[in-house]
Amino acid sequence: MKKTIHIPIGSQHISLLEPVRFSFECENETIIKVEADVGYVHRGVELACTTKFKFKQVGYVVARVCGLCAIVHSTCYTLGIEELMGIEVPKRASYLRLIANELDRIHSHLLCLSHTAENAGYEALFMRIMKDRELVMEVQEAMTGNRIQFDYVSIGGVNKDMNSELEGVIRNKLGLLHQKVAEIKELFDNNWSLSLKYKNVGVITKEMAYRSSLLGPIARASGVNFDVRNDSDYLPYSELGFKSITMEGGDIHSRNMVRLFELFESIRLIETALDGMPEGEIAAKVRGTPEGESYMRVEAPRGECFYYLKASKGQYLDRVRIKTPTFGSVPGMIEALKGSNYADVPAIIASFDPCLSCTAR
Amino acid sequence: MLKAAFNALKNLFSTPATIDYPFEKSPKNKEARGLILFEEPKCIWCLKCEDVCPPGAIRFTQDRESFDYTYHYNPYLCIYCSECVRACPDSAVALSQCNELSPPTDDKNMNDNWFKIEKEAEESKIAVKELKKIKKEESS
Amino acid sequence: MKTTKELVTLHEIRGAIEGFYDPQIWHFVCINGLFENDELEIQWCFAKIGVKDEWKVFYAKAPGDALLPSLADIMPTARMYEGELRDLLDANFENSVKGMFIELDGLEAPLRIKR
Amino acid sequence: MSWLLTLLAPILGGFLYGIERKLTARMQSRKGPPILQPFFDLFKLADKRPMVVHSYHAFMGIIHFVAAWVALSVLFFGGDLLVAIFFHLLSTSLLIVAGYSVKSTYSRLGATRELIAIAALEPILILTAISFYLHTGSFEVSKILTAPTSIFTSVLGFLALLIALPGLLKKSPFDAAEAHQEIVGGVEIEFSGFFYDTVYAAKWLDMLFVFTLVFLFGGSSFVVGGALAVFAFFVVLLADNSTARVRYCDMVRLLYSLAFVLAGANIILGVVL
Repeated sequence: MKKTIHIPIGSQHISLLEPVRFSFECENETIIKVEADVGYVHRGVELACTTKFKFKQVGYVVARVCGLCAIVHSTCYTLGIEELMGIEVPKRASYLRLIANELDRIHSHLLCLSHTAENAGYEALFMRIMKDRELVMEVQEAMTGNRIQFDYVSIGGVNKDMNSELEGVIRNKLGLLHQKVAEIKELFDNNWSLSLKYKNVGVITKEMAYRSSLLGPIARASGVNFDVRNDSDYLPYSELGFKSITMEGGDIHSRNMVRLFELFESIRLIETALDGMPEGEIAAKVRGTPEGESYMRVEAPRGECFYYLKASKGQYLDRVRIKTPTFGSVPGMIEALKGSNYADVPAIIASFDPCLSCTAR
Repeated sequence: MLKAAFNALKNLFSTPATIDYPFEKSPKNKEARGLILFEEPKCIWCLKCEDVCPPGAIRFTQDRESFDYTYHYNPYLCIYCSECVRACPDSAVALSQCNELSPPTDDKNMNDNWFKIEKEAEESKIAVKELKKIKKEESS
Repeated sequence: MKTTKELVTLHEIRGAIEGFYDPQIWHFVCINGLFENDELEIQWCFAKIGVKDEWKVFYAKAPGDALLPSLADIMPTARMYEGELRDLLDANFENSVKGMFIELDGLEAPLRIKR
Repeated sequence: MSWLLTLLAPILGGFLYGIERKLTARMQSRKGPPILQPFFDLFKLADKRPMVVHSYHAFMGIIHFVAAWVALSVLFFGGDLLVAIFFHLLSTSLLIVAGYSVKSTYSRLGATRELIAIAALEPILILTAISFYLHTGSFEVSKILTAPTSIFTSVLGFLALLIALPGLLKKSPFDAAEAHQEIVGGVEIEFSGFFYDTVYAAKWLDMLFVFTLVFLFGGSSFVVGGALAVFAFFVVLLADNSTARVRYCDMVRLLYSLAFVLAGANIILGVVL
């Protein structure tokens, strides 16, 4: 008789937001073997970027790679193309991009937190965080004109300017959000049933994180101080005094905590950016065509997002290579799932915040 | 845990955050991006918007006799990126964005005939170019 | 932005990266592939942790049907990228058999076919 | 009266379930479905094409419903409490047998968890029955309902039942047997159409059964009994909305170390005093 149970999760499952397939070999609900398959939403974006769309339009195409980190993709692409074309971006545009990026991070982190709560069987907390997330969605709508697909960044600058009225709205709503996040943080810290579900579950040690080159909040929760906002000057983070957050635990609880602290940090960054917002143009004139190779990466809510662009003076690019954060963290996810209890699997998967339409493109 | 329970109790007596969606309209910001509006008298027919539109939702077809352009806009294809509004030259300002999203229409041009319009847009321009060439040769 | 590109041959890659890669200093970003002029160019990209924009890129050129070395034992993440490049460019890596993204009845290696 | 109650039981249960869903939604600051939503669900499900895995499995679903109804009717007719609890156990075990009879992994996992859960929950029900016996000298429900209120002497037993309630109703924190995020409803997953209707309606009957048990603590005073039932209802809802699901091993540990000990202490106190 077979001793192990084979449990499939996906490609359609209640606890998954997007199609991915895991198959577990379990021994009495303890997982001993994991296999993952992530290629369910392949859309051929990379090919489309080089054959169907001109380089000025590609920014809007790559924004459609993912709904949650749309602005990250378009920012990364735009920065890369600006480097190839040698465009100097106005400072005000840089600041506005930073604010949009951080707003995006806030809403993505809140979504992830709510999803982790829901997958731990706590639907009320899910509803509560989603309700609070509405605040930041409204801010995004007021600032960029859209709730998720912003189309805010364009080559040379940004599409929409900011005025003092809008600034007031942002400050007001973010102040409210700060309070709410503080309450939620207390809940995540103190709730007894959540601690049963989160603490010492799905642990990734520091060595494991280094070995499988993990990124983003997951690596930072394992004590690896790796944050592209520190390691790169793509947006004026160092001017605003950005500090990355690291925790030592490596379990679901510390991943949640890293996300919650990053929410505070993002709110602070936005407020500082609003304080020191420079005056001036919001977009530079765009002339010429791109040439050469560029390696560009930005910090997406889930980790590092990497773009490789190659162009040779044409309207169409030669090669667009996209590396998304979730793709790099799948091996880490497999490591974390091994040896854990099947009952914890949805929470562990959610705590990695997988974004599969990013992953397969 | 007690705090969460208290919060649940508090929610019981506060107004809900959700709305009866199909019966009530969802709130929309006045800055929200919506449909592209086109004012024909202002247009200088530079075709920059057609060139720049990422999904190709704006197409111009050209008449083979009078060489006049006709504006076609597919709200279903439009991604509301406002790239065309930015591309519209300062002397024209024929395009603008309002905050109404695309309402469902019965316009056959939008769904079934759109491919025909796309094809016509390309073919008519080539045809007109050739017609013009022939005319030039005739006149010279 | 400081990018150092180093050309290596197919046989040297393993040794070069084994000697170079220390996960505490260098972050393994991506394996990148290009297909130009009937030649595969594979790039192994690394970025330094804690330093502003310092990149190290190893690249190797090979004919399209060459057997490429797999580095999955040094960097477990590499297996993912190798599988992806196998699907997109039909690059033939050691030990990567399974097509991860594109179904077998689909178009093979879409980035390689000239359109 | 008892005939009427028994016949109307599914409708009453449906209303109770509807109210519960509405209140849960309000606690999560949602508007929530209309109170009649469970019935709408029922009609919609009955309209679907039934996909039967095998006839035995579908039959088990129906029998599960019937057994739950019988358990409830025993209570309403003033019969033996032990018989009612036995039928409740029977209905659950029929569902477990159905869960094991199909090849689906989720169904089997759910059945295993359900089995572990009833191993922890049913003793508490039995102990509650014994505490009624100690108080009134009879297992007959009709006798219990004419005896004086028993809540004051068996507070510990009531607490034990209160702790076990989320487990009996499959609400968080003790809903590991159903756990829709992990095993997608467990044993229910392979039922469909009309046959899922029966399982769905049996859930309402279960709910009614459990709250009737709570009601019995009031004894002859129906006001106290009703107040206790409403109180228990709210406590369960609040617990559902303020906790996450615990793992089934933790659940068994908690139930045995808290509820079982409390119920046992209640019996010992009842014997001594």
